[in-house]
Formats: sequence, structure tokens, C-alpha cells
Amino acid sequence: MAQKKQALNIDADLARRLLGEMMLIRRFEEKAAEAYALGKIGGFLHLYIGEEAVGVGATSVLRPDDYAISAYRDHGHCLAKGADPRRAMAELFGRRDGLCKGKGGSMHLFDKTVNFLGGHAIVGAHLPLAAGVAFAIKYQGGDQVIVCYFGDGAVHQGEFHEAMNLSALWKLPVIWICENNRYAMGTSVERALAQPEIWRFGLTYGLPSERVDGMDVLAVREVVSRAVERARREKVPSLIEADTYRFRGHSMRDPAGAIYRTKEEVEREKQRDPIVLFRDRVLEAELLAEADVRALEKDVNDRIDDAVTFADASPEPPVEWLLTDVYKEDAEGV
Amino acid sequence: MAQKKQALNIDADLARRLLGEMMLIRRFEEKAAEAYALGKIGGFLHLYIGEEAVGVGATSVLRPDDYAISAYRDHGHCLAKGADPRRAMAELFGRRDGLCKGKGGSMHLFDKTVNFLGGHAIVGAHLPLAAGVAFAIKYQGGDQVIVCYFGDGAVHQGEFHEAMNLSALWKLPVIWICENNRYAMGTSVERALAQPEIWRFGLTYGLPSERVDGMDVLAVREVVSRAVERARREKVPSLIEADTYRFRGHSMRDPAGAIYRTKEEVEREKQRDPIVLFRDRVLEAELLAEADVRALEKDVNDRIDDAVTFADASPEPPVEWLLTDVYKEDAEGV
Amino acid sequence: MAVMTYREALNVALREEMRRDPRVFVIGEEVGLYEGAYKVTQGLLKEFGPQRVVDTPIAESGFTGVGIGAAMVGLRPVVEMMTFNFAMLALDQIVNSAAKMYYMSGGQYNIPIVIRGPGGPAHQLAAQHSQSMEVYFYHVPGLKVVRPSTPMDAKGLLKSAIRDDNPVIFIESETLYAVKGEVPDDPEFIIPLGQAVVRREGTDVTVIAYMGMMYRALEAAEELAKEGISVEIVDPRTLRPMDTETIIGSVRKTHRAVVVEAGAGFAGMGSEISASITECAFDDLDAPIERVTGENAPMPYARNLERAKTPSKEKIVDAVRRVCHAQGS
Amino acid sequence: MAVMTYREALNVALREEMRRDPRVFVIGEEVGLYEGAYKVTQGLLKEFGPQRVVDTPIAESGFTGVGIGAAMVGLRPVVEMMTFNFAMLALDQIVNSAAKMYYMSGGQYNIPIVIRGPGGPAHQLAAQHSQSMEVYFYHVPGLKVVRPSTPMDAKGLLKSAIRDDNPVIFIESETLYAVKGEVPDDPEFIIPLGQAVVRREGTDVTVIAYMGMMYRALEAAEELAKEGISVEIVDPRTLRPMDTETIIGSVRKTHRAVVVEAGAGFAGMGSEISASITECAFDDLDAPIERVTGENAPMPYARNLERAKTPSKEKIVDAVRRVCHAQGS
Ligand SMILES: Cc1ncc(C[n+]2csc(CCOP(=O)(O)OP(=O)(O)O)c2C)c(N)n1
Ligand SMILES: Cc1ncc(C[n+]2csc(CCOP(=O)(O)OP(=O)(O)O)c2C)c(N)n1
Ligand SMILES: [Mg+2]
Ligand SMILES: [Mg+2]
Repeated sequence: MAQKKQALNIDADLARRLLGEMMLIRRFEEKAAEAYALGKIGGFLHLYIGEEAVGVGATSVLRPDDYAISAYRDHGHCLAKGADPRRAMAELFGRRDGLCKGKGGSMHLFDKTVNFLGGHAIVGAHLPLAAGVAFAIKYQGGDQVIVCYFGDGAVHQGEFHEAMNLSALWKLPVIWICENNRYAMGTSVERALAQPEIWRFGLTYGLPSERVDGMDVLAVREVVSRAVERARREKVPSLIEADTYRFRGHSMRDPAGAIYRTKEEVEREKQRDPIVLFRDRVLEAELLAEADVRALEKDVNDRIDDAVTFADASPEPPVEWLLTDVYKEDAEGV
Repeated sequence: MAQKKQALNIDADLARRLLGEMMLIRRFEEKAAEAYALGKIGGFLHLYIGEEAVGVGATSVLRPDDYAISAYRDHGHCLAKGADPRRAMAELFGRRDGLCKGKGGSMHLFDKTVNFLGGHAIVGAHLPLAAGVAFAIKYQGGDQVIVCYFGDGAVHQGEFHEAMNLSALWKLPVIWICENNRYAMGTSVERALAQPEIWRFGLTYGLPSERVDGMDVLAVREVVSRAVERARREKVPSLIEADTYRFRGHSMRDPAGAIYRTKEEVEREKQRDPIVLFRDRVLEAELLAEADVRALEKDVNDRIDDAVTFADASPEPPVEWLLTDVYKEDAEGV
Repeated sequence: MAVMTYREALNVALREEMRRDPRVFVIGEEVGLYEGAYKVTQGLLKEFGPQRVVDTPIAESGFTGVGIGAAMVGLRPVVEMMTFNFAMLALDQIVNSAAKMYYMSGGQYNIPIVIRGPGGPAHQLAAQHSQSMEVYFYHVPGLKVVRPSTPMDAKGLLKSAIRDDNPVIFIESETLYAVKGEVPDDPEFIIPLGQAVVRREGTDVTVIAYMGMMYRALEAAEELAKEGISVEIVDPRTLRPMDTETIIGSVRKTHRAVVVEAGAGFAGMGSEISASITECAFDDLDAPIERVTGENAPMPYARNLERAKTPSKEKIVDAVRRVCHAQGS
Repeated sequence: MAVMTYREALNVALREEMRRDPRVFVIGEEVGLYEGAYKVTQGLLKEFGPQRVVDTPIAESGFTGVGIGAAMVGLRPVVEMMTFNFAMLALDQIVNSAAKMYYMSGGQYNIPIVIRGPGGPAHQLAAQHSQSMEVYFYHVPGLKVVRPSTPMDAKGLLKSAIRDDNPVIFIESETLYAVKGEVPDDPEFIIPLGQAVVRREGTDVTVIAYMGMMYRALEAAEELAKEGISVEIVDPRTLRPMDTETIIGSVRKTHRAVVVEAGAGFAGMGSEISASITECAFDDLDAPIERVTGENAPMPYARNLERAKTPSKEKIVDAVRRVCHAQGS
């Protein structure tokens, strides 16, 4: 048993935390999907189901004062960074108590209290922002880092190139994490990139670059941990390609078994479910017992039920809020 | 002698053509600089002096029905492609008989009669256009190619990445020629690119990529010729980095011996003058005699004097032309 | 005449023009295999093959530039913006390459390209995905800008746009794709660019509105009819070139005008129309022109805020009443 | 008061604000070693070092995004666009990131950034380098837009812009950099954003104009004075927020207005000002408002065509005469 524990190289607390967080995100997403079907959530809703190990593994090696930034598939990253699921759900519902007062919505979660710098919905556009945050860290003499999550689709964009170059040229403490779930909407990586091994792009800029199994939360943790160390101590940025998969459609408007991938492929990939894999490993390693897992599950379900209740109960934002937060007029700079 | 000729692997006609074209461009630029000082040319004027071997070498392996496209430092490329120096000079003077009726100016030379697709002044923006022309060639089932010239500065831009990827992904008959003159205005390649060996960027996209001495017209010719063959036959794009240098300032507004490079560096680089080097080689190889070179020189001087006279004599465009060519209304498409 | 949706009308227009002219091709994200994020290109890949229905990476600047380059040498591309919000990334290509090439080259290279896709406020798509984008284009000399409100217009104007020799910005709407209407079958049916249409005849006030706002104006007109106010509605259809003649003609008749637009009001289409009516028909006006526009805020996500952001029927009704009651002055 | 050029005034403003607030830094192409393509940042690298005066590659979208990201976490960047023509490449960052962040985040992340550089018609720079760029910005909720016409305004407004907590688009002019004028020495001298100024008092007609056009309007006013027409000139200085009050106040006095702008006229600033005067002061107007604008063409290179493209003193004079003679109607 001790030996098995050693094999995983983590303790029971950490195992509980990692598993719990992945389960929390999964449950959050499932409930969000339900709420969408009920018309409580509108617009676009992009679920993180299947990709939980990336956000949870990466965040687990960050300090609270480190930053994270993401694209529109942002619930998992925001929750992993520590946002209150109740306020996140209320944001999805467009309610007053939402993280962004109901103004942002699913694609634009922001939580300053946990240094989560948002949800950005123009593919590729948040990469330069991440470089800017890293620039500011260095400018201010801090030792924080920023983790920037983006999809394989962002690699198609010119801003990817500009951000890689600037971060490498200026040695900025940013960890670029490409969540390669093999598709940008209906376009496979092979149909979009002349050279589909994304991590190799980093090499061109002299960035430490590697690929990791994005379904293995511990593997992600390890790779990101190395990159964080490099960034924190030497201000060296890294590019990490996390090999993952989305189990659902691109958004709630895209049925899962769509034309661009086969049912068989989806089923096969589901065998790599990061939560199931990790649960089995910690059980096998006897880090946690079945009862612990059940307790975790119950706790997670309760918290998410509570989040839904909270969101439901929160009123719509007052209509006057339409015109607030357009300009900040209390003039910090003066 | 025969041996020496063999060493150069070209005949006297070709030697005369290559040397003559380089000299023509040089003379054109010198006269343009004079005219600028006299206030006959306005706006920005970017001279190609020092870089003649690239445009002349590359164009010498093209067919008339092949295309070329460039940035704002476009006189050399346009003349090499076969444009009439008189109409080019008239364009610089902003006159009615200019290539673009005086509407384009130095940075925007276009000559449809020789398939020169312009002078574009937003750094990086003409790379996607070149990919589009190559796309059209393939679409139409043609076997032409397009040569796209751009500076080292364009590599900083996101559109470089997008254009490389699209051309490689779709296998488009485009030859990307980066004229690396070591500076983008006052910024050296090392201060702008985390990885300054530009040709290596091509490798990331799986493009045949190489570097060439851009001061050696025959070397350029050889490398581009290989790339043109690949593009024509197999629709494989290539990236060529031509190592060159601009002997003058960035534009007429930037004094040559500016702060960002030393006088010594400029003097040293002038030893690589592509015209002097090639002239010496053809003389040495006895492909041409001193008298031939003098005759060439005279011819070139006469042609450029004539161009200046022509430009001077051409009237300003009629003021009604301000509002023509905004929309094309004769509706080819209907 | 067949009854079809706005979406189908666009699809038919593309299909007919692609059959008619082999130089026409469609390029953009998800236009082929996925058949369009909004299914406007449904079936095209099957009929025309991957050479003419080209899926692209997410590289708006890149593939728009490809379209422009292809147009320089004889093709007639139809570039799909998955939504027009993303056209901001291609704006430099559209403004500095497409719109100016014909002029800069002294008439040598015109750019027969259509850039199309949905734009304008949609349902809860929030700040970055729900913008009225036409404002970035209609100011630009060299561009034409179309906003078709009905299935018939969608077909007739898209066909004109494809046959036009200039860059045409053609902005559809997520919220209109399912709207049904009559559409002529004739493959030679086109609607020329630059012609406004009177959607409803009236005598007391002219309301100028397009797209979703045109439908709201129609509802407002019904309500106002009950109180005896007769509203004429003019839909410009093409914003550039703008059919000022039809608008001014209507205002000369009614002596009052209200301009409605979904986008934020500051320096928008309403400003232009108001300024040009004032310029051309000042003496005919019995009241100041009112603009009913989107509020000056980014688009919020919350349903109720979103509703408050965009002009409502009530706001249009109120503005019309104000303009009509100003007659005493 | 010192007499200095517009360029020096900007330089002093940057210098003073950088001394005052260590969070302020300058970033852009050639701002450091080269000391600015137009030398506005001269001497800054020497005084503040490379950490605070940051040379960038040619990557407008990238380095503008860097500025915005840095502003999210406490810095106050001044991003230089070598010329504003290139801001088109960064427009998505400016509109979708900078302008909306404060709103989307529900008031959590404001973006105190200044994006500055020269814009507007310059001498024979042709179609892609000689554009009036403000039109792409002033429509956008969340942005402020400044166009300072004099050295004093350049200093006072740039300092305000840097101290502002919102994204400010600050567009200078190549053609004004060498203009000289008095500038207060006081490092606490600022001019609040959003305040227009009356450049010349008059009683017969209000001319609204900024930047180079303001100077042309002044010349026109001198000429018109000779024929007994008394022109009041209002310079808005900040285009967004627009000081409508000052403009309307002047029009209430003169009852006539002409708006001048260098950019193309369709849906420009002139349209907005004309529409809003009509809305607020319709009954005070004795004549329709005239717009004198750049012609609706890209900018040509040839000197004579360039001259014809931009409003001349003569055109302003003519418009004022028309507006004044319309009094009989
Ligand atoms: C600039 C831009 N173009 C297009 C879109 C539409 N769009 C939204 S998500 C998406 C696919 C992105 O795929 P990827 O980056 O792989 O992220 P994933 O959805 O797989 O997490 C596209 C094309 C967009 N939001 N922004
Ligand atoms: C997008 C853009 N940004 C900035 C400029 C201003 N600018 C003009 S030329 C130039 C340098 C370009 O250098 P490079 O590409 O190396 O070409 P070279 O001048 O050396 O031939 C810059 C920054 C521009 N024209 N376009
Ligand atoms: Mg993906
Ligand atoms: Mg260079």
C-alpha cells in the first residue's frame, strides 16, 4: 500500500482535492447543461466535460496570487482557480449575484478575488493579454506566473505567433497551455494546421515545449509544475500541449455525435475519462476508499445543487445596471 | 576562360541582363532620391539600393505570366518584373502617366501588364494576398507561381504565421522571399524575433526553407529557381531568407548613419555591393568586357534620364480623377 | 414564388451564382464539412466540391486576404465570417486592401468580393458576440454595405453583391435566419444594390429602419395606426450606397422622420441619415428628427439588460409620438 | 508659460506623468532606441530605461494586447501607434478587449490605457498611410477619444488621458507636430477630457472643427470677417465624450452651424454633430447645418488630388456663406 502511494507520489489530501475539483467541475457542467435545456441559461454554452484534468492539474501547482486566463470554454478554469460555484452559476443564469453581475455570461467569467482574468470569446485574442499580465508581473518585480489556456483553434490565429514571440523575446513568466481537444468546432487539427504537432511550434521561438497526456491529472500537474518553476525563477515561458478531448459537442448547439467525428471515436475517447481514470488510480493505490469517493460525490452534488438554488434565487440585475460599468469615473489615476 | 564561364554557369546575354537590371534599379533609385530632395517626390520614399540582387535574381527565373507582389519598398521588384521605368518614375512624381495614374505613389506601384500586384504598405498584410493569388492559380488549373517579397519586419506580424500555414496546408504555388536586411526601421532582427534565423520558421510549417546570400544574384537565382520548380510542378510553397542589407536609411526621412547601426557596419556591408560583386565576377570570367559594362552603364543612365524627363513632362492628374476608380461600375460580374 | 426562410434564400442565391459562374467560390470557417455554423452553406460542399467550398482555419485576416488576393486575379470569392464580430480581425484587409486596391492601382485591380455572415444583436451572446458591425464599414469609400431584412431581399441582394465588381459587405442576422417569406424562383431575379424600399405606406411620419428594427417598426406602426398616426416605413436595404432619394422623397411627404438602429447611437447610421435629411430637406421638416438607437453600452448578457439595450417597439412608438406632437412648434 | 512645439508638449506630458507615477510606461515600435518615428518619445529611454520605454516588434495586435493585459493588473500603459493607420490591426483588441473589459467583468477590471500616435491626413502618404482613423473608435461605448489641436491641449489632454481609468484613444497629427504654442509649465496642469473650447468668438455662425481643420476654419473666419460674417469656432477636443453643451450653446447664439472634418463624410463626426444639433436645437436653427468633409475617396498620392480630397479654406468659406445666406428661407 505504501508502495502504491509512492507510485502516485501524492497524499490522500491532494488526491481528494484533485478528484473533488474535477468532480465539481463535471457536476457544474452537467447541471449547466440541464439549466440550458430549461432555458435558464441563454446564448452559447461551452462545456468543459472531458477536459477537467487540464485545468485542475495546472491550477493545483499555482499559488493564489498567480493568475489564470482563458477563452470562452472557461467554467472549469474559473472554478479550479477557486471561484464560488454559486456565483459562477448565477452568472450563467444572468443574475445579479453572478460573478460579473450577470453582464458577462458563460463566455466571460471573471473573478478578481481569485485572480481569474476572464473568459474571452475572440479566438486567440487573450494570448497577448496573458503576455501583458506576465509583462506586468516582471515590471512590478513579482514572482507570480500566469497560466493561459487556449484551444488548438487559437494556434491558427496570428495572435498566437505574436504572443509566443513576445513572451520568448521578453522572457515573460507565462505558461501557455494549449488544450488540444483535436477539434476547433468541426475542424480537426489536421484540417487546420499544416504541422499538427502543436507543441513543436514553441520550439521555433526557443520555448521549452512539451506534450502531455491531458487526461492524466498528475501528468499535467508535473509538467505544469516544471514550467511554473521555470517561469517563477527564471522568467522563462513554456508551451505545453495537453492532449485532451471534449466529450460533448462544441457548444450546446452542436450535437455531440456531429458529422465531423464518429460516434466510435467519441466512445473510445470516453474511455480516457480523466475522472474515472484518476478515481480508479487513487482507489487502487488505496489513497482513498470507495466511501471517501462516495462522500466526495455527495459533497460535490450538494454544492452544485446549492449553486443552482442560489442562482435561481438571485434576481435579475436592476435595469439601471445596463449603463453602469461602461466607464470608470472615480479616477484612480489622478 | 571557358572554364571561368562554366564556373558562373551563365552566358553573356544573361550576365548582361542581370547586371543591367541591377544597374537600372540602382540608377532609378539614385535619381528618385535626387528628385525627392528637389521636392518632386513627396511622402515616404524607400530605396532598394543594396538589395537589387534579390529582386533581379528572383525575377530572372520567372515567366511573364508569373506574378510578383511586394511591400512598400517596391520599386526594384516592380522594375525587375518589367515595368516601364518612365511610368514608374511618373508615379513617384504623382503624375497622370504614372503606373497608377499618380494615385498610388511610391509605396503602391502596380502594373497589371507585367503581373506586378503592387506595393502594399501595411507590414505583413500582403502575405495573405499572395496566398490568395496562389490559391487562384491552383483553382484555375494554371501552372504559374507567385513570388512574394517581404521584409524581416513582416515576420513579427501574425499574418506571416497565417499565410505560412495556409500556403503549406493548401499547397499553394507561392515562393515566400524574406529580404532580411537585418533591420525593420531601427529595430534589428535580434531585438524583434526571439529566434532570429527566419528561414527556420518555415520548417515549423513543413515548408522547404533555406537561406541564401542575397548579395549574390546567381545564388538567389539558383535557390529561387528550385523553389519555382517545386511550386510550378508540385504546388509546394517555399520560404527563402535572403541575407541582404540596405545601404541607405529606412526611408528618405531616416539618415543612413542612424543610431541603430554603426557607420562601420554600413561601410563593411557596402563591400558586399551586389552590383560591384557581380560586375567583377563577370569581368573576371570574361563574360563581359569593361567596354560592355560601360555601354550598359550608359544605356541605363540614358533610360533613367529619359524616365525623369518623361515624369517631369507628364502633367498632374486631372482633378476629376479624385473621384474615379473608387468603385468599378461596368459590372463584369453581371 | 416559393415560400422559404431567409437562410434558404441565401443558400439558393449562393447555389445559383455558383452554378452560373465558375469563378464564384465560398471560403470560411466551417462552411464545408460542417455546412456552416448557421447552415447557410448547407449542401454546397456536396454540390460543388472542396475546391469551391473551402474550409479554413480560424484566421480571419489570413483567409480574408486570400479572398482578396484571389479576387485580384480573376476569381469572385464569397468569404463567410462565421459571425461579423470576427471581421474586426480582418478589418485591415477589408479597408486597406480590398476597399482601396482599385483606387491605389489607378483602376487596374478591382476586387469583386463578398464578405458575408450574420451580425447585429443576437440572443444573449453578450459583449463580444452581439455587435452591430456595419458601423465599421459603411464609412469607408470603396466598400458597399448591404443589410437585407427579408428572404426576398436576402436572395436578390446577395446575387447582386456577388455580381458586383467591388467589395461588398453583406451582413445578415442570426435572428432573421428562420424568418419566412416569398422569394422569386427566377435565377435571374436580382435586386440592385443601392435601392431602398418602402415597407409600409403612410402619411404622417417616416420611420427609417432595417433588419430586426424594421420588423419592430412595423409593429410600432400597427400600434400607432390605432391612435391615428400613419407611419411610412423605409428600409434602406443597402447602407452604402445609401438611397437618399427614396428617404428624402418620403420625408418630403410626411415632414417628419424617426431613424431606428440597433447599434449604439453615437455616430451611427442614424446620425448619417438624420444629418443628410436635415441637409436636403430642412425646410420640409416640421419637427426635429429623432434617433432611436441601441443604448451606449456594450451588449450585456442578462436577458433583461439585453432587452433594455436594444430599441423596443415602445421606444419607437414614443419617439414617433414625440415627433408628431412637435407639430405645434 | 513656455513656448514649445506640439511634439515637445507631448514629450513633456509623457515625461511628467512617468515621473509622477511609476505604473506609467510607454510601449510601441521604435519608441526607445530610435526615440520615436516622430520623436515624440525623445529622451525617454535615457531617462526611464528599457523597462519603462519598451521597443516592440511590428505586432500591433500583440503589443496592444500586452498593454491591455498589463492594465488589467495595475499598470498604466501608453501604447504608441507609429501611426494610427496601423491601429486597424489592433482594433479587435481595442474594441473587444479594452473597451469591454470593465463592463463584461461587471466592474472588476478597468483598463487604464492610452493608445496614442499620429493620425489623419498627412503629406502625400497616400491611401494606406493617410486616413482619418477616429471614426473607428468614437462610436464604441467604453472608449474615450481625444483629438488635441494645440500644444497646450496636447499636453493637458494627454496628461488627463494617462490619469484616466479608461481606455483613451489619443490621436495626434503628423502635420501639427511642429506647431508652436504656449504651454503651462505646471506639472499639475491638466485639461479635463470632454470639454470643448471656443477658439474664436463670433455671432453669425458656429463652425465646429478640430485639428488641421480647426486651423483652416480660423483662416476662413478671417476671410469671412472681411465680408462682415462673424464666425464662432468651437473645437470639441474630445470627440467622446462629446461636449454637446458647449456646441449647442454656441449654436443657440448663432443659429447656424457648419461642421468641418478631414475624414470622408459618410457617417462621420460631422454626421453625429449635425444630428445632435438638430435634435437639441432644431428650433434655434435658421438654416440647415452643412457638413464640409473629406471627399468620399481613398487618399490619393498626387499632390493636387490630395489637396482636392481634404476640405480647403475655400470650401469652408463657401459653406459658411451658404448657411448664412439661407437666412431668408
Ligand atoms: C476570431 C474568432 N473566430 C471564430 C470564432 C468562432 N468560434 C468560437 S469557438 C471556435 C472554435 C475554437 O476551437 P478551439 O480553439 O480548439 O477551442 P475548443 O472549442 O476546442 O475548446 C470558433 C471557430 C471566434 N469565437 N473567434
Ligand atoms: C502594420 C504596420 N506597422 C508599422 C508600419 C511602419 N513601418 C513601415 S516600414 C517598417 C519597417 C519594416 O521593416 P521590414 O519589414 O524589415 O522591411 P524593410 O523596410 O527593411 O525593407 C515599419 C515599422 C507599417 N507600415 N505597417
Ligand atoms: Mg479545440
Ligand atoms: Mg528589414
